[in-house]
Amino acid sequence: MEKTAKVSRPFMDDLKHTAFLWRRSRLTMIGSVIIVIFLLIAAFAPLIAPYDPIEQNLSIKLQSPSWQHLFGTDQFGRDIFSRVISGSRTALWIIFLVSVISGSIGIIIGVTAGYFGGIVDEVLMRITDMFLAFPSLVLAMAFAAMLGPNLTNTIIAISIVSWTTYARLSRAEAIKVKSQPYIEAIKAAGGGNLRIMFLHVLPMCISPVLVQLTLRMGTIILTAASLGFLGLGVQPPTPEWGAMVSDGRNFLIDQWWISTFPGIFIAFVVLGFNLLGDGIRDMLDPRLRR
Amino acid sequence: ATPKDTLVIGANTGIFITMDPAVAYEVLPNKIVAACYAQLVNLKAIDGVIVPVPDIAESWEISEDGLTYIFHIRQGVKFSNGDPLTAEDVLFSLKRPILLESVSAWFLVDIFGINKDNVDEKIKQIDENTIAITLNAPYAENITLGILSNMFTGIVNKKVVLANEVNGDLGTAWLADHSAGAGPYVLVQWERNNVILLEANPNYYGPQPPLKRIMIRDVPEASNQRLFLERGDIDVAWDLTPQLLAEAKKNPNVVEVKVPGHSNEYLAMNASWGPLKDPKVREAVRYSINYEEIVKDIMLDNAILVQGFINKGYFGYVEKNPFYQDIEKAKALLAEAGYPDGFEVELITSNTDTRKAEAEKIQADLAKVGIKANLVIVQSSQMYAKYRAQGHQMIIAGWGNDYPDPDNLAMSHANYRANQLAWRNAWYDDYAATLCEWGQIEPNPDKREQIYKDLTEYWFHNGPFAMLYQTVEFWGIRKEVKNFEEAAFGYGMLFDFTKVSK
Amino acid sequence: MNFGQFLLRRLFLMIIVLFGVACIVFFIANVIPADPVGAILGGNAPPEAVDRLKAKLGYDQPLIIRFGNFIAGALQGNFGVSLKTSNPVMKDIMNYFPATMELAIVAIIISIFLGITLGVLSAVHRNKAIDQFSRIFSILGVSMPVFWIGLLLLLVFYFKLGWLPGGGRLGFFTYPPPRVTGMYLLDSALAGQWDTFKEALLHILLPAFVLGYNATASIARITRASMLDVLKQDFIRTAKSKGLNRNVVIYRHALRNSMIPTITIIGLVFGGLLEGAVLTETVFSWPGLGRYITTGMLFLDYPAVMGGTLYIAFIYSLANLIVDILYALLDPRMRM
Amino acid sequence: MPDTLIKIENLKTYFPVKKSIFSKKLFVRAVDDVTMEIPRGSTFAVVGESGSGKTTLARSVLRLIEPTSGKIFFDGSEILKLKGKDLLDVRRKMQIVFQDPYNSLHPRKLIKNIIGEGMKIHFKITESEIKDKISAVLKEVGLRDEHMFRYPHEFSGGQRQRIAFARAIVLKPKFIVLDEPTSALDVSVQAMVLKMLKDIRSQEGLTYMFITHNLSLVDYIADRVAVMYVGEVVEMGEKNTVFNHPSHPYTDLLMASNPIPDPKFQREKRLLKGEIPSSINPPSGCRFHNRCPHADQKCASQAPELSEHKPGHFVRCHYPL
Amino acid sequence: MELRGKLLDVSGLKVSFYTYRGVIKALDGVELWMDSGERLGVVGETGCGKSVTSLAVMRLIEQPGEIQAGKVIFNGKSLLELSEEEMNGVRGIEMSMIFQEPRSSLNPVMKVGYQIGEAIAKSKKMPIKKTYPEVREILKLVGLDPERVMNSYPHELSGGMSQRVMIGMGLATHPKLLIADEPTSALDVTIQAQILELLDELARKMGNAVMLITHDMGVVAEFCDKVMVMYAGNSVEYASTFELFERPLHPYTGGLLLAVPRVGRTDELKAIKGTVPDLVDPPSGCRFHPRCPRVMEICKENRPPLLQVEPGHFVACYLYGNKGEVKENA
Ligand SMILES: Nc1ncnc2c1ncn2[C@@H]1O[C@H](COP(=O)(O)OP(=O)(O)OP(=O)(O)O)[C@@H](O)[C@H]1O
Ligand SMILES: Nc1ncnc2c1ncn2[C@@H]1O[C@H](COP(=O)(O)OP(=O)(O)OP(=O)(O)O)[C@@H](O)[C@H]1O
Ligand SMILES: [Mg+2]
Ligand SMILES: [Mg+2]
Repeated sequence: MEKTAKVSRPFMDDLKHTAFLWRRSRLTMIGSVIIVIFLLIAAFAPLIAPYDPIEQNLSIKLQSPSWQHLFGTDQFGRDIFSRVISGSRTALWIIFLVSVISGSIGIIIGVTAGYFGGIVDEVLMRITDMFLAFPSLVLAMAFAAMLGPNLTNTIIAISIVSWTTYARLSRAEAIKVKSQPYIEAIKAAGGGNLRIMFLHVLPMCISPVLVQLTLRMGTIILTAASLGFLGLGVQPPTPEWGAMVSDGRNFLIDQWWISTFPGIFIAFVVLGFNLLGDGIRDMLDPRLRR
Repeated sequence: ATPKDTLVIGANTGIFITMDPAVAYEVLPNKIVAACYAQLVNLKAIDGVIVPVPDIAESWEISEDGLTYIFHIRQGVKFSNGDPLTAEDVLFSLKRPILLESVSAWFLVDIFGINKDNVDEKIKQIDENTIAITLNAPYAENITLGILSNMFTGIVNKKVVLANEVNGDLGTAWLADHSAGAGPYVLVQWERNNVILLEANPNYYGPQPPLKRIMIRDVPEASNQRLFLERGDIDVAWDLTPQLLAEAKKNPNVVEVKVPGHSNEYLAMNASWGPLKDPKVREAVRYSINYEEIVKDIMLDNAILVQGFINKGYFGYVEKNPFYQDIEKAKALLAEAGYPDGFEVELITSNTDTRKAEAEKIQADLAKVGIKANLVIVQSSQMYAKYRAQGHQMIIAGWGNDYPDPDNLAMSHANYRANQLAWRNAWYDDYAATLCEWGQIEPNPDKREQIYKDLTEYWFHNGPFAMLYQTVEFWGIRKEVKNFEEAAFGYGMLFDFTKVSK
Repeated sequence: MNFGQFLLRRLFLMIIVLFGVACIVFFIANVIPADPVGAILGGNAPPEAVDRLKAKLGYDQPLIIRFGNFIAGALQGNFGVSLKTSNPVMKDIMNYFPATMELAIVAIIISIFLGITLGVLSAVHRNKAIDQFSRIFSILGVSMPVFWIGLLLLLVFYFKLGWLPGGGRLGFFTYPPPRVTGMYLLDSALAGQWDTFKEALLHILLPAFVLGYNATASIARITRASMLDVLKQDFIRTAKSKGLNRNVVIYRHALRNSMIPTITIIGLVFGGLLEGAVLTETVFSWPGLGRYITTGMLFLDYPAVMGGTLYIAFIYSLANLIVDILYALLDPRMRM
Repeated sequence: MPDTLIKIENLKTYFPVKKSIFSKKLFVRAVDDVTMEIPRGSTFAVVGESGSGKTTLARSVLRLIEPTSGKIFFDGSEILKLKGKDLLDVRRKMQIVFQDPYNSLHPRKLIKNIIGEGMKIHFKITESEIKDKISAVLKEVGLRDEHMFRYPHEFSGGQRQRIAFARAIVLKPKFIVLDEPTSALDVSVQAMVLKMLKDIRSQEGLTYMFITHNLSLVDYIADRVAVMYVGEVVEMGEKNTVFNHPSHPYTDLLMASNPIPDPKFQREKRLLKGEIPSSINPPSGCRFHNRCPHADQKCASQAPELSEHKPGHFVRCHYPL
Repeated sequence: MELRGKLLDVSGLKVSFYTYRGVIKALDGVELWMDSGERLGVVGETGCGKSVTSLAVMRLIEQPGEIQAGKVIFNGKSLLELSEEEMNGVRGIEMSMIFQEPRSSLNPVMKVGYQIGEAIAKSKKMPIKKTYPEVREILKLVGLDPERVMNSYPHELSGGMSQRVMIGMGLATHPKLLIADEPTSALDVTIQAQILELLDELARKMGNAVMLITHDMGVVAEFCDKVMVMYAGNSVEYASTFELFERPLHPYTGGLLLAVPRVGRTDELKAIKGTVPDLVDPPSGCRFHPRCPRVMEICKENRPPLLQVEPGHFVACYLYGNKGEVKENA
């Protein structure tokens, strides 16, 4: 009787391989460390932040970094360190919601288009093209302006401009998957379209979309920050990094700390996501695997 | 460094629309247009007071009933291209805004009652050198001349303008970026979002200005204006924030210039919305704001603490600031009004650094008395859309005066019938409105002054406003630039480029 | 399907897409609860004045008629008259677009050059120091907010060091070269005005770098991935087994194949540059279409926003069409 | 004539090639006018070179793609006309095992779910019943209970084909298409799988359609054989008849090209020249004429019919050998 | 040391791949030798190291793989000691290679003529354009229409045509050895027969040796003079083709032959039990022992060396090697 050469759980095996590749890529490690730190900061923000991030105290405004105020204070005398720390929550919330919303929109549109093909595909893809051809920052600005600037609407605006990638990706994946013998086998066994699409094709599209999502989380923060910069993002006094950079740009020369620290945090977190995403893609890319 | 005979100004010109005197409406474009055109009457600062003075109208008479004004046209004035300026040009120029239904002509239409249908009767050439304008009410002379000193009375060269007419537009398209006037300067180039260039008019009827050229470069970011200024690439930084100015003036080559402004900044409350209906609540709001900190810490003293609606230096100004931050009092008032725990309100304002800072500051102040203000910071166009539709709850905005008379401020801030700010804030108060309308036509200055004082006193505690401050206009300039302050005095109303030298 | 048909089909799809964009942009512009007419009038004008102007500009007509007019106009390349400049929007676009195009082209050249070099080096020296360096360098490009890095660079290279100009397309007192394309670099070169050329070049360096940095990262990344992919292909093994030396294998055999995905990305990235220009142009006082649209947006100058957006969408689609054609030229398998 | 399970009449399956706006539509004639009968309980082999339409034929029979025209009878009912529940029922009775063991099992599902999926669709039974059935069928194909909770990638190629086969037979079908079930496997593994297929066929009374391009396998497993060439059946009959007396020149040369694993065997060098023609523009007349050593004028112009050369032995040739 | 093959002698070749699963000991002491003009078949199951062997001989093993030990003497040169540059002088000139997937083995964006020309240009040190007349000759030689194929891209050719191009490219420089890694397994039988025929004819004409890697016993039987059987990274049996099919000595070879179906064979196919071992953790001793029907104690501990048990017949098995007694010094 045959016997498998080596029996191991697939999950463990994948994990092992991933860990192996992860360990080999120093940049990916750095990326993950950054993200873990980011997540920890967001999780424990109220404990880490020494001051109330929105409480004004004009008597101590514009103080340069010191032991009392690690990152200095802003024009309202708010502690920048505390604001930056609390800002991580805003950023995380935006990332999380945008990812979930745009990921789901994208995957559903993409899988539907890819699975059914033909006219459905044609229509859905043309819609995707429209959103793709639309200058996305302008689109986000317009939506933010239309809905009124605030956190929720910022999230909606960014989601509306960012689902296209996932749609294309999952469409491509769905097309690949739907002609696989294992899908035909279910058809042969009498499985209906919806069953095949949602139970069998869709799960296969999730992981490439997830990878892309990680890769794009950086972009999400940046778009949010750009909206903040243009004054269309999260409204004050909620600490949001992009708006902080924007507010501090008038102070850039003399009170460099106001926009520099949030700027560094944006750059760092985005860097973390990019390094990690890049690494994950390298790890999962079957072309680069082997 | 910039050339000796040229003044280089860095400004955000993104919002500039047109240089047609009949249409231009924004403050800085108006001043640029003003440099290119002689007007029927002009304004001048005399001993710190802005008064109407003759320009193209050498002199004028007012009819008995106070309704008709006869203007005598100055002789020997030439347009920049050398054509003589005649009463025909004046008539043409005065009718243009009305025929064009220009936005800035609303004074003529909505105040003077001159419109497309009756314009030929209301504005007439009497003889070769005189023009008559007939009003619908005997407005105080200061009001009439103040309104007529607006940019839309800039005199254009009829021949040139008509030569450039397309589709009966009376030359507006062409005039948007050309000039055909008799002012001290000529608009030689306007590349939008890039540069505006004025050159001295060799045919100017007054003395030649010391600077041959004025160049306005588009620098949208205030912080960049500062960089340019400090490096000497521009002579004047137009849109600095108080903070940027404070930092820039540490540079020995940079000087700050400040003049009192002709506008104010206020917090307004929609008197038809929820808790704000109650005058006690509005009073409570007025007592929760720390006005001093706004002037000192936000504006860095680039503002004047004025709590009435009439600017300091204006006829009828009330030298009294009854409000200050008194948290206990404010809380007590709120409790009296039935809101011991405060309430939630939406505070809208436009997206400029200053407004944002004020909004954040006021948000923090209101929080102290339990009012939770949610900021909505939008483009000013959107803010105004909402404001006009009475769709706001609280708003931080400002009013720039159109003519140097308290009437302009009273009508807007207190007379809901004028469909202005008072109306937008749903303050339908007939007592105040009546006082305003009376003030408009009261010929006796003393009585008039008393009317405005009474009105202010009433308005303080009943109105829908918390006046934050009267603005101060400020610039950062290179130290080589001379007499800038003199030129800028009265900014908002006037700006005299001919005074500046280097 | 021959090439003509392919082109025809692509053009047809492009029109559909642009029509869709037009619908979206019209929808957005007309649903934003703000009133453009009031915006022209500023804060002081009374409602009567607003109503008069609305009627004059035709904003009192029903939505559907305005939409019809908009589409009919757009089909003829006429986006109406800008509320702000009172010029036909198309004229304004023609005025501003060359500045943006010039910026985008220089940026894409910089980023293609940098991106491909970094990507190839990275792939060839995978996991070596140079790979790490080039990845960090390029990833930083997608990590830093454009406006922030723009301000920083301006501060350093203009304010502190004074090496590069602080904004604008030319010095304040330099006259632009005679207009042919509207792109100063090209026009000054055509006119033989080399001083102007040099000045324009100095002015464009910083904004183009800032704008292109982001694109550099995308290009480097995709080049690296596709290069790694290609290097694993069978035909590379064949080339090696022929005894060709390493450089020939990499640059003659692998590079061209790995350019195929890169080209696609360049098309997408180019679209990104056009819209990234919105921020860069603000920071660097660059009088381009991005700023035209942004100020239009702030001003609720709908014809300008709609026209500008549609135009960018058009250029973007065109860029992608060109990419598809290049693609076909580069990859014989795609030729039909 | 033995009892017929499947009867195919004039089946055509065309695929449109790249739609073009102007020129008239072109088709890949993947299956072109195929007629055959598969007796119950037998193994019917279909051989042919790649692209000859074997897989397409199979997929058409199972209605995984809609044929362009023709009729297919399964147990007497015409399946191309079936809808809804009837179709579902026929689907259960016809199953397929694919060539590539690595792509025929859903990589994210447990073996239990892969095998159980069909039962969930067709039978109203409980989880535990499903589990019992799976456990039984795993035993039948030579696997063990514990394999139920593993993922496909934990299995070797041979084991995967067993699982794929288990998935098919658990629905109690009558007919199974085996599309090159062993061509991705090593010879020694192939030997095991083939043995299992043979055993289960006799146990369960199944009918097989066995698709392959390996003539040696046909000889080993099949009862009847059809040889396909560019979408058409060129020769069909009892395996022994066809193999011992190939009557179509293509079959003859195909046999001659098949390498024999025996160095002693010195066969005459008879090569089939040229390449397989495209099924978009098949040659006129007899599709084989341009490669055929015996072709003449008639072959080039006139297409031969599939005719009964000898009883039960069909050949599509003007000059059968 | 005396060489077993005059043209090529590979001894003790060890190659490992460093992967997440651990170190894959893909080749563990492979022995292989050939004389000039000879045709050696290398057979074995998937994953036994046939391709890796051929790549190692060409020194084309890439990360994460590494040649760890062994000697490759080719035409008097010790290949593993050459510099990369010297090796490039051997590859493609003295020794060339063709692969299983003919279509993906050609560069898709280059014209076929150019790709063949490149190989010639290098050996003759002339510009590629100048080689075109010669390229045409070669195309004619492999039975293709030179004018059409010269300027075609690989995707315009069928698999059979591509393999002809590959063969032409491989033989263009008249190498002494052509390594063909499953050159026909992606092709149809009728095309396979054509290709094998072509290879046979050309090798005869040019007198080069061919190392044919395959798992098709039929192909071996028809084409090869000698056969090397590999199992799990080891050479297990070497003999002339006739001898090997006639009298397989190694239990693995025997099992393999019993599992091969053929037309006219009526007996049951017999499978070797068990599966190929995992090369990360290979069995101790003889790697075949867990599957071997005639396993002995010693097989589990010691690795049998490849020894000559009869003239020209080598086998690595204790059934013949008399427990380590060396019949002939290797
Ligand atoms: N879905 C499809 N769309 C278009 N053409 C197709 C499709 N499926 C198959 N074909 C074409 O139909 C012809 C027959 O293909 P089919 O897969 O049936 O051949 P086959 O005999 O199974 O070959 P193989 O031995 O390679 O499996 C081929 O030319 C193929 O390219
Ligand atoms: N790049 C690689 N990375 C990791 N392992 C490899 C790599 N290349 C080959 N191997 C391992 O080396 C062993 C031998 O592989 P090789 O390709 O030589 O087998 P083969 O005999 O050619 O098989 P096939 O008949 O399938 O071509 C296999 O176990 C394989 O897993
Ligand atoms: Mg098939
Ligand atoms: Mg191999």
